[in-house]
Amino acid sequence: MELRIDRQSVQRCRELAGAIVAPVEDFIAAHSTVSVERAVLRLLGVDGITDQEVPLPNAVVDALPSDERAGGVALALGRAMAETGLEPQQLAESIAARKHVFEAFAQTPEAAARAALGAHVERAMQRIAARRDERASLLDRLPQLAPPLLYVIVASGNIYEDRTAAVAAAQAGAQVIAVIRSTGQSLLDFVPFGPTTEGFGGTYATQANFAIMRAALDEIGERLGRYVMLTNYASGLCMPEIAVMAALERLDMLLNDSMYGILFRDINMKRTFIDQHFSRMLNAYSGIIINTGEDNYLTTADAVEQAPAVLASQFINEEFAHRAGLPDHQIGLGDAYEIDPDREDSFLYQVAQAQLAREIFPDASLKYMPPTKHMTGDVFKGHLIDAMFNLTSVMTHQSIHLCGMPTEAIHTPFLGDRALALENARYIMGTARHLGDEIVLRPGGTIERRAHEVLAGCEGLLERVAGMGLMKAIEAALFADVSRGPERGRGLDGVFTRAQEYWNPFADALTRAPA
Amino acid sequence: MELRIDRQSVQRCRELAGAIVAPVEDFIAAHSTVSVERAVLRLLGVDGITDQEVPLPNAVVDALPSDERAGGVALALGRAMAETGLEPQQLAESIAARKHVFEAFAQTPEAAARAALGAHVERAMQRIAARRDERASLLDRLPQLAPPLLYVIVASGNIYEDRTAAVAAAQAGAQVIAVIRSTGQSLLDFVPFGPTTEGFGGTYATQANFAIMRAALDEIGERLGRYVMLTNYASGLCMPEIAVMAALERLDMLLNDSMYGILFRDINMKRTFIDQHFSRMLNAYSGIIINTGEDNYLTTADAVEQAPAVLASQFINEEFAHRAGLPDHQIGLGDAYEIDPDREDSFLYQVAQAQLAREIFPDASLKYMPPTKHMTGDVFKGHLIDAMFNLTSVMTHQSIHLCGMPTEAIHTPFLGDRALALENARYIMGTARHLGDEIVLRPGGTIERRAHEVLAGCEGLLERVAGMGLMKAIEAALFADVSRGPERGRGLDGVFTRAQEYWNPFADALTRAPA
Amino acid sequence: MTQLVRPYGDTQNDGKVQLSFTLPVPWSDAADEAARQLAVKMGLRDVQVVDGRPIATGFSFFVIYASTPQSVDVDAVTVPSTGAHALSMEEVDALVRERIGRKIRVAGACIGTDAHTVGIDAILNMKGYKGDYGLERYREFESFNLGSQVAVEELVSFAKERRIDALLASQAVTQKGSDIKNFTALSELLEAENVRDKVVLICGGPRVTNLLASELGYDAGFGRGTLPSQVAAFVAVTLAERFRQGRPHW
Amino acid sequence: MTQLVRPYGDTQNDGKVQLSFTLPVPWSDAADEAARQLAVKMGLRDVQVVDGRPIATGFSFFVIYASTPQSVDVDAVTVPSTGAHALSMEEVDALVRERIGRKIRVAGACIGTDAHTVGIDAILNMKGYKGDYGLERYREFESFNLGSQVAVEELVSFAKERRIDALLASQAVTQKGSDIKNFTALSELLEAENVRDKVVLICGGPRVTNLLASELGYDAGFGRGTLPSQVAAFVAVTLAERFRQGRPHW
Ligand code: B12
Ligand code: B12
Ligand SMILES: Cc1ncc(COP(=O)(O)O)c(C=O)c1O
Ligand SMILES: Cc1ncc(COP(=O)(O)O)c(C=O)c1O
Repeated sequence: MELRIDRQSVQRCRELAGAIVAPVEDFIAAHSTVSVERAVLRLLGVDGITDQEVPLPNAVVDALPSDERAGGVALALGRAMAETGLEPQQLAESIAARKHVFEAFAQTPEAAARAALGAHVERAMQRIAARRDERASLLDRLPQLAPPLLYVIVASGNIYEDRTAAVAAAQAGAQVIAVIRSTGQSLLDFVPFGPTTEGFGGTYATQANFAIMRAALDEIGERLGRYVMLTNYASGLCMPEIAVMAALERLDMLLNDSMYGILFRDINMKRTFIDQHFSRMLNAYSGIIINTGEDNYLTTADAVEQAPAVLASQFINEEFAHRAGLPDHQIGLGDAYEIDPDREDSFLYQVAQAQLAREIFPDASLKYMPPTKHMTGDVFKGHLIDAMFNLTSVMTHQSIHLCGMPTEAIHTPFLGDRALALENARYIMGTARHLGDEIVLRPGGTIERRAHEVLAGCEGLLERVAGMGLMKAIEAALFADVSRGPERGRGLDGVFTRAQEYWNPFADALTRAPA
Repeated sequence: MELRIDRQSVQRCRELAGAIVAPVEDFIAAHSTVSVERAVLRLLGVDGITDQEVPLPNAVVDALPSDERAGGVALALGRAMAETGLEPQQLAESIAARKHVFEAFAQTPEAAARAALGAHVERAMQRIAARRDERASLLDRLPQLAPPLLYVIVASGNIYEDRTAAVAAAQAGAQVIAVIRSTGQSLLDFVPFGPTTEGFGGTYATQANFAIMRAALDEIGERLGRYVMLTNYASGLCMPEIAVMAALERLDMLLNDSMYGILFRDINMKRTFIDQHFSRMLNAYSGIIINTGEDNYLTTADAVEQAPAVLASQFINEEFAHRAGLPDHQIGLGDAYEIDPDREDSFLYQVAQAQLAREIFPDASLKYMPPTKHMTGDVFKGHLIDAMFNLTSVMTHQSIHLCGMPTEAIHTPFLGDRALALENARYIMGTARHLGDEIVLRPGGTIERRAHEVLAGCEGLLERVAGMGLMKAIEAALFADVSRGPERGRGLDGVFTRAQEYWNPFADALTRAPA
Repeated sequence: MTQLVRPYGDTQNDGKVQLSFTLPVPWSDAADEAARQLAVKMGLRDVQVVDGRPIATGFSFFVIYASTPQSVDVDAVTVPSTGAHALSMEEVDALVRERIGRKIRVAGACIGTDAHTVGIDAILNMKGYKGDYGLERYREFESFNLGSQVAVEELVSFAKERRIDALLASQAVTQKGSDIKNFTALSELLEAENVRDKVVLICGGPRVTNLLASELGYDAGFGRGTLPSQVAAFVAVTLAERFRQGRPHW
Repeated sequence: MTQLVRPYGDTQNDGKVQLSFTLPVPWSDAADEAARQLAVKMGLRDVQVVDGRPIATGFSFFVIYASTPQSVDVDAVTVPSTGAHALSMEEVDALVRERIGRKIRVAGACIGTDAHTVGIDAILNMKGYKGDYGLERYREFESFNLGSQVAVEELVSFAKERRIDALLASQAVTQKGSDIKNFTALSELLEAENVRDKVVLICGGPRVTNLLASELGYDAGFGRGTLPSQVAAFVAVTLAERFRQGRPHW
């Protein structure tokens, strides 16, 4: 299938995205956040919780004297290590226990601090690289099935039930398993600890839960002779920390959007921009494919009207991703099948939009989300809407395919629902496997005209955003019809300006590292 | 959508069909059958049953002395009427009651016989014409929805339950209702009488049942503001009689295939050829759309292999239909969606075949049958296979669309099954309404190549059939892998050679009548 | 007069139903039979296991058609009505002007950790739902939309502060009964703060029925497909009654 | 040891099932409630009527998710096995040569007014089914396929005439129990003609289970997905046993 699109307009959109992101990147370069610092600690091996169940990374960062925070936790910790000769974890524990206080080491020279950390930084980078290489060799030995990669969610709230569900889904053909987070976790300014069995609408994202899933999927992958990928969510107040956990437990994808938290969770924009940048640098190095959340624009507003906004967001996400060092194939730009199914020719509109994205981002790992908003308790009709979504996906060669559930409007998926959803995808994608290669779109037809309309709308929107600047544009509700102010939203207090001497050893190491 | 096909080959196939049918038509012209004669009686108004529950038309034809049968029942009856002055019905009753015997009037001159019947023949022709014109004006006042016309079956065995089901289906969007016959009726050499409430896998086709349905559908049609069509089955041992009943009760379509009874019910071929001809002459005049049964080739053998046979049968059915005076728009050539759904690209093969038929028979009312053979108890998957069938139908602009049931493998449709099936068709045909106009098939692609293959295979098959003659070809099992001999099969005893003086007043009237 | 009805397959009272479920057993003929026996234990007759297949190691999926001997007397079925005498926006405003004489103050939120605001927005936002205007559009309503993930404490103190006449709580996430928990927490806190009788308390969400709402001690509950005008009418009429009867209000 | 299992939604023993049916009532909130009550009467818990809608005047369709408290002891579930020790065509032929010493005569038909021959053909025709050869292909079987719509009288007299060792009757149409009627008629006629004990009597069809067959007094029954070799093995083994035990045969 081929869609003739205005390449100049595409070019222009990319330039605009560049112009929009540049100033934000300058802002990011001058700031850090508590979650970035906590991520640094996790990379240095700090983990566990205090007796008040406060995660150690939080305890340590909270223990930073206000005047030292601006230098970054690495310097402070490095100084303390130089003086005490303790390992990061031991030190963190004694700081949490108030046995040591940072103030005591304020005079220690920077050089000593850097020296003290050097080896640990090295080790952390190696650990991540090792996990990345491990994935590479597994993928080679246990090749995946042809794309679209069938992706399903598990969300029982109990990690052990999730494990059962994930293994069953893999056997039924799933190639990617996402563990959905419990509602509200994205608003927590810390990452819960240990295996969890209680959650609402999802299961908490903890490093222990990641490990439990990873082990189960590696095992079933071996039995099936194909690697099964694992996914979770970064976006929220702890993007950098979750990026670290994901790197260490060899997750393969992470939901990581540059604006989702701002627009859909009322998280402060500065916080989000800074966090997404560092978390994406980590994702890049870990070989993790990010998944962006454009689908969210469509669940809250009319999908036909929002199409240009989705495309605009894809351009912006792409730009932010490139700035963080992510190569195209690690950029899973989002889109979703959310046009009112009862609208005449809605299928044509969906095809237009999906094919447009495919041609504008040829090397990106496009992630296609299923119908959700228009799904109802009529599971029989819902199954059909999912079928047309499956057909669109295989026709337009999407890369990552999130299988729609017939019970979308009812409950988080049952084990049997997933089996039906996968059967649906397998059947449709098999019976119409090469349909996309068989047909040519009629020049000047509805599909082509719709694609042009969306692209033009996107260019116009990006022009406006570039004109006022991204932060102002968000305040002016240019995205998702919601207004968010730079000084409002959750987590602003966790944002701070970097001091002259600010040091994030991993930011440096990652910048140096070859992609 | 456009498929480039070899027009010369199509031309050649039509010539071959002509050559194949011509000798059979000569045979038909020289013979008649008991069911043709019974149909003549029904047209003359003979109806009802004897006290032994024998339908009067059967009783009268059975009462014909063997030497008189060859002249046709019309002559014998006309003679008796001329002498007795009785009306056909009264006379039939007294003959059945042995109050009169045909032998008594053997000497009456032919002319008197013809004269006695003249007025009745006129009246019968007028009755049929009136029903036909009634349909025309209803269709004008209560226009149908755009094609494909959604067609569903009712088959409870009980005409009153069927009526409930039919009205409900019409409200759910059905535009054509078919009352499926009870198993085995096609093998009865008479037509049951009166309303019936007991049947297996279907409901008996009786004139009373036709009337009950017609009334119900006319009523709901008025309420919905759109005409709802009624269908039943002719093929079997009573094709001509059912054609009469259908004409009188204003059915709109009839399953009427020139070879179905032979191949799939082991009915003698001579009997079938003669019967289908006269029944189709009646259908033509009644404005009834015939539906042929090519779908049956696919339910018993592999659908990919049988595709050329289906096309060949369509050419033959078209030729027989034209010979009986049916205009293209009254010819509902059959095809079905029966390729193994799990075969890769099976959808492409289905599209190729459906589009091929559409382009070869541009003005025919193509009747597309749903997946049946590969349907299983997995109603969820079955619903999806039906969806792809629905998509193919709207893409290739089929005329009459028999909705597939998710419960196809389980039971004759429940009221709720029909609602789901119609919801399926409405959704798919709406969301992809103009897909067919949007796409161009890639020249030299799989679809085009498959279409060529089928057409070539069909031409080859027709060559062989023409070579040996249709009757021999059937004996040689060239159709549906079954061999049927000219002297074998059910109903042969009901076939006879026309005598010199043979007279079928309606055959004449219908030949004179303008199509 | 009683009117007993049974599920309808293709014949009155045949009681036909379709059933599907997963059993945590490997598939086999015995598994099919186990599925059949389970259906029989559920009181079903003429049980046909029309599909049984493995969907994973140790899990099988079944589709069953059967007849139920059960029936319901539809004339005995009653649902507490939201009394929604369908009123147009203009009629509601008029009613408020006449019988209440001041604007009705309404506050809505998606409570607990639930972030599904589309539902409550559909009721409150100008735009409304399916062409039916939202409460913000009503002249005689002053409405506040507190948005998503609002703690019940927050909602209650807001209600007291602004002297809210009608509280609208929404829940879309129902897993592990979280919706019930949150709805209950809200009504209990209102009791505790002695303002329960001052507000018209309403809950809503895809799984809410008016029956459930009354069980939870709410004045009304609205589920799938609710239109803003139905809610506006209910609030206006109910409050007007309270004014007439001189029952408590701000 | 007993192993109680319940339907599995997303948690062990949650008992989740999906249900759908039509009620002959116009749709309304009360109709949804009637559907819920019906499900409750069926012994279901946590009944969620997730969809209810009119499908025609006086008819509504419902989709329900609920939990069943019922469970089955899968270890107690037994299905009479067709004893089909999977044997290859060669093994079957060998067994017949050794233990019976002559060809087995088999006759199959689709009885009554049923014309669904694809099933019985799949068992008898050379070609077979799913790559498994049909009985006609077996050296040691002489098989007759009487085809469709064969009256039981015809089949029985054929059996007597040709001294048939194994009779295969097929039924696909099950509406109004026509399959049971025809199967019963066949076995009764065989009894009446005193040849029942001489033939291995087998029925088959999409709705047939071996359990049903034994209830109908058949030696075996085969349902969906049967392979010819399973049938051949059963016939050969059963007949060989009869020979060994010197029980009646032609
Ligand atoms: C859109 C959506 C989202 C959006 C929400 C955006 C937003 N700002 O609202 C996003 C993408 C953010 C989202 C996220 C999640 N979602 Co969500 N989401 C949906 C979805 C697709 C549609 C809901 C919707 O908007 N319906 C349209 C509105 C108009 O209908 P409605 O809510 O029923 O409202 C109507 C009536 O109920 C009534 N009404 C509703 N509230 C009120 C209140 C009052 C007072 C009154 C009078 C009336 C009323 O009036 C409305 C108009 O008629 C549903 C699936 C579905 N199709 O239903 C899942 C669904 C609700 N989500 C679900 C889940 C689990 C989540 C997540 C927890 C998953 C995850 N971990 O990522 C997250 C977490 C969010 C959170 N913290 O709560 C589950 C809930 C499962 C369950 N039953 O517990 C569902 C059912 C999907 C599924 N099957 O898993 N979701
Ligand atoms: C093909 C077909 C037809 C063809 C039959 C062609 C032929 N020569 O067989 C045609 C088009 C002629 C036809 C007609 C009708 N059919 Co039909 N047909 C079907 C269909 C689509 C497939 C059946 C099939 O071939 N299955 C494939 C075979 C291989 O599977 P099987 O039969 O189960 O056989 C396997 C096993 O059961 C077993 N087996 C079967 N028999 C035996 C016997 C023995 C001894 C053994 C050991 C094993 C065995 O081994 C086989 C291989 O594994 C089914 C729907 C479906 N998808 O099942 C409807 C279906 C069976 N038909 C049905 C009906 C009602 C009819 C009609 C009555 C409708 C009508 N009035 O027109 C007519 C009348 C025919 C008649 N007089 O019986 C209904 C039956 C409803 C019911 N449960 O009562 C069905 C279920 C469709 C429906 N939902 O309405 N049909
Ligand atoms: C990009 C992105 N991140 C995160 C999430 C999940 O966020 P939360 O945990 O807040 O529901 C989503 C959900 O849609 C998402 O699209
Ligand atoms: C052309 C045609 N006629 C008649 C029938 C029905 O015939 P019977 O009543 O013998 O099942 C069919 C069924 O498929 C058919 O295709």
